[in-house]
Amino acid sequence: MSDITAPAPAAPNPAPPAKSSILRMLWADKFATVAVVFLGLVLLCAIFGPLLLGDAAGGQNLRARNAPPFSLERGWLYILGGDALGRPLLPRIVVAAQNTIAIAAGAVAASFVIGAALGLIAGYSRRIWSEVIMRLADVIMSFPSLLLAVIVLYVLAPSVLNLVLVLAITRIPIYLRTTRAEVLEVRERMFVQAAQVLGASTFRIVFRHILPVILPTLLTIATLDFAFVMLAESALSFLGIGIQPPEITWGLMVSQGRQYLTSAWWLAFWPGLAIILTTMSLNLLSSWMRIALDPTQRWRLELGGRVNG
Amino acid sequence: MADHLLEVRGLSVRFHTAQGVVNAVNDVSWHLDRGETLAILGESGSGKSVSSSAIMNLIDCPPGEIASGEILFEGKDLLRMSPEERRRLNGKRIAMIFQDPLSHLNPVYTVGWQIAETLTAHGRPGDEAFARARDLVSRVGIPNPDAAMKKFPHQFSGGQRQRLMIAMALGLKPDILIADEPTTALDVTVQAEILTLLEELQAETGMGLVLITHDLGVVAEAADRAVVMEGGRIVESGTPHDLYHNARHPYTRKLIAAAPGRGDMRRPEEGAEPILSCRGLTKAYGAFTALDAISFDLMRGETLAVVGESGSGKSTAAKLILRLEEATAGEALWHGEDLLSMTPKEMAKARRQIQMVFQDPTQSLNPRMSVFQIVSEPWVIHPGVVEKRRWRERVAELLEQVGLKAEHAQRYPHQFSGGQRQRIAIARALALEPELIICDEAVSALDVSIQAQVIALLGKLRDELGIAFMFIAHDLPVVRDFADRVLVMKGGQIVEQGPVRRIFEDPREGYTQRLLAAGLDPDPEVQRQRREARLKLSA
Amino acid sequence: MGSAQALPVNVEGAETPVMHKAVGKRAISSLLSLFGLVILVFFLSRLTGDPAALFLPVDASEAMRQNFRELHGLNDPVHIQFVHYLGDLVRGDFGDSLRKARPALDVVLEAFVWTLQLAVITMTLVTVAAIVVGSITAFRVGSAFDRFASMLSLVGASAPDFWIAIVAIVLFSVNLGWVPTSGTGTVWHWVLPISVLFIRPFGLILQVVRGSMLSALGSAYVKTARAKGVKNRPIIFVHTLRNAMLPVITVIGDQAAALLNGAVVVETIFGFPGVGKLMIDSILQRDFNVILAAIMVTALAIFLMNLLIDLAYALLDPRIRT
Amino acid sequence: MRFTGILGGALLVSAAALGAASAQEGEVTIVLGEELDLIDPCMATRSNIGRVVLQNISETLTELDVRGDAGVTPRLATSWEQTDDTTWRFDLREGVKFSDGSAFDAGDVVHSFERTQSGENTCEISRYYDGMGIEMTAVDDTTLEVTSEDPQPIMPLLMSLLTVVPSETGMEFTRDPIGTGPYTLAEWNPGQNIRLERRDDYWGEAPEVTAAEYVFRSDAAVRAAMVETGEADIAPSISALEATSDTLDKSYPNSETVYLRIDHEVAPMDDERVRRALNLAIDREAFIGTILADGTEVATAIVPPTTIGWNADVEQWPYDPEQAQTLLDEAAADGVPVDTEISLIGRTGNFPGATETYEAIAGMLNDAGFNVALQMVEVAEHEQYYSKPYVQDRPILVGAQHDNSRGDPVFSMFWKYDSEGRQSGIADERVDQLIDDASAATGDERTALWSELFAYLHDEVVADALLFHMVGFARVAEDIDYTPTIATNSQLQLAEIGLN
Repeated sequence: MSDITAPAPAAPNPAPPAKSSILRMLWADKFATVAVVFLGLVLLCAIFGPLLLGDAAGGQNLRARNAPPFSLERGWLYILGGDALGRPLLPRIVVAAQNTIAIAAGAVAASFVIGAALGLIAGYSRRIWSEVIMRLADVIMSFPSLLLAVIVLYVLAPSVLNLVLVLAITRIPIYLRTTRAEVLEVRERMFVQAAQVLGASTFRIVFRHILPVILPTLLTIATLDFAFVMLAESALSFLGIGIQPPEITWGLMVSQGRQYLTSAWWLAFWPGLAIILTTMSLNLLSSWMRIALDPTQRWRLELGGRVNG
Repeated sequence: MADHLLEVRGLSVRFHTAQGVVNAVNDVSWHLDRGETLAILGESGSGKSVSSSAIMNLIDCPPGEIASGEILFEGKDLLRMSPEERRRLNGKRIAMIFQDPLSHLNPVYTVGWQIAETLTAHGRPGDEAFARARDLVSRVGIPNPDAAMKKFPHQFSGGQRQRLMIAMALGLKPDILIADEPTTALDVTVQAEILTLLEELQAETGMGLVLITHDLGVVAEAADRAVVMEGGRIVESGTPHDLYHNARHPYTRKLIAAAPGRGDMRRPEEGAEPILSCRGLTKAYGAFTALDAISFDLMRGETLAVVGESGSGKSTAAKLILRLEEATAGEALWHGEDLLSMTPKEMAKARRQIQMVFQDPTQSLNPRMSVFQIVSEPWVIHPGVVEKRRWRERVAELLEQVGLKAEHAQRYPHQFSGGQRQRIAIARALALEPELIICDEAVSALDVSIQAQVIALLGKLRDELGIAFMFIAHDLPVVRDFADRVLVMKGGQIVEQGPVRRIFEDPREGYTQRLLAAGLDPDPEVQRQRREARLKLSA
Repeated sequence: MGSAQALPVNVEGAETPVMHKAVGKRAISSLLSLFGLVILVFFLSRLTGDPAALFLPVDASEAMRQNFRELHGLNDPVHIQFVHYLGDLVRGDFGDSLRKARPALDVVLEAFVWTLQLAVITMTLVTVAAIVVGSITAFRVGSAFDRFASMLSLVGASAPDFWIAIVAIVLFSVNLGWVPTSGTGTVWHWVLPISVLFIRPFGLILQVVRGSMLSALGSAYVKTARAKGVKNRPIIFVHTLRNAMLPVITVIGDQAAALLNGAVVVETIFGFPGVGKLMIDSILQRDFNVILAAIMVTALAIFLMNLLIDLAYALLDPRIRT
Repeated sequence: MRFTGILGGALLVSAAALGAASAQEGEVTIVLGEELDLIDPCMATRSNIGRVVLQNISETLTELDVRGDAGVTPRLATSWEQTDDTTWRFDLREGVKFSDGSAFDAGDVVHSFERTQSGENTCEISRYYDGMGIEMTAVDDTTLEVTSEDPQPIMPLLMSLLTVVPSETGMEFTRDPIGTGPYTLAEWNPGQNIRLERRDDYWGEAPEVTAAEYVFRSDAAVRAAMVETGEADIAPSISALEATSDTLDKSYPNSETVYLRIDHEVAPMDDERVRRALNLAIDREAFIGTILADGTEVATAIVPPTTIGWNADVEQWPYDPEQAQTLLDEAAADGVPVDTEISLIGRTGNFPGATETYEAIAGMLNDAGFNVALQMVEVAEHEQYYSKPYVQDRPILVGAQHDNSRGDPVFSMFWKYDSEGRQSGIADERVDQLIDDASAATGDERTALWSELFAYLHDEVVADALLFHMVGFARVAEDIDYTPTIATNSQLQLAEIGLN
């Protein structure tokens, strides 16, 4: 009950985050605002890109091969230059956003759901299941992801879906371990006991009481992981066991363009920049979320620029 | 007057919060002389700690900011000194101890090192510092000081940690010691010991003592003078005797009126049938027995208080009855059926009739559920108790019953004060119309004035609805006002049980007597007598 | 501005490390996991094609292929192969590399020594740098240094490492001629691979150090120290840092484990004979015995490293010791 | 912190462990793209091993002259003659010593041959003698007699592949190769480097290079950069993209031929018109100087033009998409399912620009009215499609690269075109017959038969879609005198390197 731990304990706490207040908190963090705007743009590209620019991205034109950027000579589509087959880079980056985002989002979503579910079971059941699941997580963690990629892509052919499968499996332990650790902590909290006293079923306790509490942590990890998965995908492309043409992803574009790095830097630079900006935006978003989703930290954002000294 | 040891003049401090600027303290002035004990009395949010933080340069800016005023130490304004000059005063001339010594001690260093650091930070050589630290550890009454020096904070009890904090603060014989709620969260007997220790040390060194507290009893026991704070302002000041007997400000009067332990004691009804009978209830964790074969009955409509110091096993008993933990042995008969051997299905049914209110409402309410969801959750779990279409209406009724408003249903727990949150928890417990509510320290975390309100509410519900209570508490005055019968526990066993009047007026066991004597009374006169009794008992 | 600042996040869900007594239990459960892993890898990898087809030229005769399979026991049914493998394993024989005609374990250990050195050097540098920079940023929250360091670490951690690696070679080796492009030999050969490997864990650990330091600086015992009159420097580096290190160590452990598993991309580009490059080569060539040996060696290393991490925990936090 | 102290100590130890290396006079460093798994001479036909071992450590009886047109020239054999249809006699050089000091004799050659045939190893050389029923006998120390079941007119050429090891060499793979060559293996640090040093007791002329260090970098850009920075003297293969320096980079026909293999059994590829359309739809010239290096030649046969029997009269397919469309329409009118999706299987990293090449081809084919889906796969999966038994659930075009630097089509034709060939997409009696006849023929007849076969395959069977004879680029430091040849893909004789 010491007064200096919190600025004004008696003052009524801020309202729960309504839509407007989320926007206000976002606005308070200019970096996060820019990040969200950029991510929105990427998302738009991912959804509508192939529809609008699919043809332009595929059209070969060996005369425009490695066309340098910042020249409007061949039309605005070539503003970022052309690639080794003379395909304009800008539309290709826009179109590649779809696969890139689909792979990352798919892998993150799948590993999130499976990992969290297993983590909840492992954390809440005291029985043998917990042990089995944790050992399983250990096995997955030490299973070389490259080997997994080769196995899946060899047995099932390289496709976006299978790549999602590979990346999802390798990321499951992250969510599993985090969820379990959090559950072990949250299950000891008083409101879980209170629910037990009310006679709540295990299912209800896990999904109604525990899950919502750990969700922000998981979401924060998911945003970071999204970035990680994008980089992992590009590394797989680099090693030749990821997505292959004619599919395109940013990672693939970078890895294809790297051999032209000395002669035509823009081939690898622009898609690399797209990856960097997107992962950076996700990182910024995740730092913002860490604060915005934590009621004890939220005041930092709600204070906005006022304390800015 | 410049000849006070310490003088705070017109101090205003404000904090920036989401709601805008909050004036934590406003134009506060007080002073302290050598050898004197000044109590700063106030409830949470009153700003009672802020001026001392300002003295110690512990206010973080932002979000805090000193708006105006001066703090004169030996006539020099602390607020005009450089940070380095102030650092040299901290610990050497002015020292401070805090509530919750566990978190205020660095967990990863030995206590010996931490105590010695006070000296080394001010330039004393290491071996001298350690020798002095050892003397201090010994002086504050820690057994086997040489071994204690090498131990870590988590290896001590709460009372010992506070003693170590005191040792740390006194290393350089400061002129002023500021003690911020030094005994809150400690057991009554330990509280008395710590206050006595502080008093002795003050007599030895002649230091001035600032005692920040919310407890009138502490003021009555220890203070020479007191200031009462409310909402960041000093509303009244004077000697404890004056304040208690001639309080002028309504807030002071309200505080005094709210102090528990002076109402009429209840008389248990004769011949009521037991609804809960525990027989040989035992809980062992490996070799450690937390609860040692206790047996008791709880009658219909009765309030049974379970008192005892921390570690006495009183909460364990509640958890066993509610099957939050599995008992090692014994039975708990609920209307003749053993709760401990029920199948999950039978238990689910029994849970409808036994509810619980926890100590800390901040933690016992799910922060992500609205009040409506919290209060109606029992009905989701036990379908058929209340029809779904009536939920809204019934939640509103329950909220009003516990003194909240129907429109509060849409809010979330963090938007309420501590007392209000405990009301929500009570409303949830009432939702199933239980026969028995187990209150585990349900009011100990609340400010006195709020505590009084909640107790009054529980009393009202008991009278109107005929609910029985198992009231677990360490705070004897509250028990005295509320219970029908009292059960005194120590070390996992029942020491004594009987009607409340018998226990309070004629305690038979030495432990019960010591417990009663250690309690602090807000009336300085009563407290003086009690202290004499206590000293006699311990002699 | 206090907004984009990272606060501590439990990145991998740190479990409280258990001490001495638990080591045995831990070893057994790790062994169990390892066994599961070996089974899985053994059978799954054999789904991915015939090593004979890869080892021998495309126009090799069927007899040659048959001979190759015969020599390496690949003609038996898979479960029989597994029994043989386990039998050999129990005797400490990890089998021969299918391609290199020498014991798989030798091949792996040779490579692992390189990776181990790379991982130890990189993680040491990362740890020291992240702690120093992270502590300073935490203490000077919102300062220009804080923003610059945070932003730079973010950019670095967001870029694909093969891209950074190649740009670094072009820039520092070819154009500036400061360091050799690749390979091993002198101390200078280590500069580029270590620098590239440094970037991502540094960014990550920096964020964790910063967040952890921030919350440690706001803790009650720091207030006590200030009330005692302790100077700023010991408050940061004595009182706060040791407490703040606990979550950091977990992340360091995870990152080190990732490096021990082999920095595939970096090793490939810089022609660094580490276990990551060995692994990808063995996988692409279906050199089953080398894959299995590599997995077991790295798993053992990671197990030992986790013990070290636990030890570090215990060193730092007396609450765990008792 | 004690913890970081420990790590810091480890750092110092490992830093101290790194010795410094510096180049000596007369030494060269050669950077290769792929590490050596083995260094056994009987594996020297594998290109990365051959570049280190062949004629450096181990020598052969004969040698194909790739710098001039002397054909097969003596090496360890001084002369040879065919004594009857199935027997050849080789006279061996006298006074030759292995690097371990033992003398070279006919028994060593016999042993070397038997070793390649042993079941205890998987020597790659043996495939060149597969099914020939070759027997060797040492008549005396310097005379070797080689017999075969059928006449083998190219026996001297075949002997240019057999690396000779001492007769003490065990059957299992050796890691310490002993040979008669001018160099010995001095050091092998797997993953890092291989070092060869010049022998003093070599029978021939002492080469200029005293020692050679081989290092391995899988990235072509890194290999090129190493020569530029002086870390290496020769990078025998860099990508055309990196070959930007007029002074350092030298191109050479690398004996690789890229083609699309067609399985003639699966519709619509069973229709000749479709195969013609396929060939007409690819604008081969467009690749040269763009995606592929200048100097790349359009292929009309699966072997490079330097091979005997290569037929200059066969005309390369013109680029004629209209004609292709017409042919497709005709086929479609006859009920050929030309709309069926055709998988074009390419192998990632097969040659520099492989992915772009296949992407572009897929684009061209689709423009001409085909329905082609590109599928890039890694090496193991590629092998699934390339070799029999074929995947036949859909029409498949396998993009592949074939290497023949041996000067004679016999090393290619059976595998690629005989109905029994492991990578053959056709089953044509006349082709089988021609291969048989040509393999047994000698002299001009042999040349004529091969020429006839090439023309027949290209113009009438339309066996496949031949694409390019590739060129390779070597980057050679300025103070090194080395000219790459068509053999540079499979061997790199240190004796041919001059130092300026």
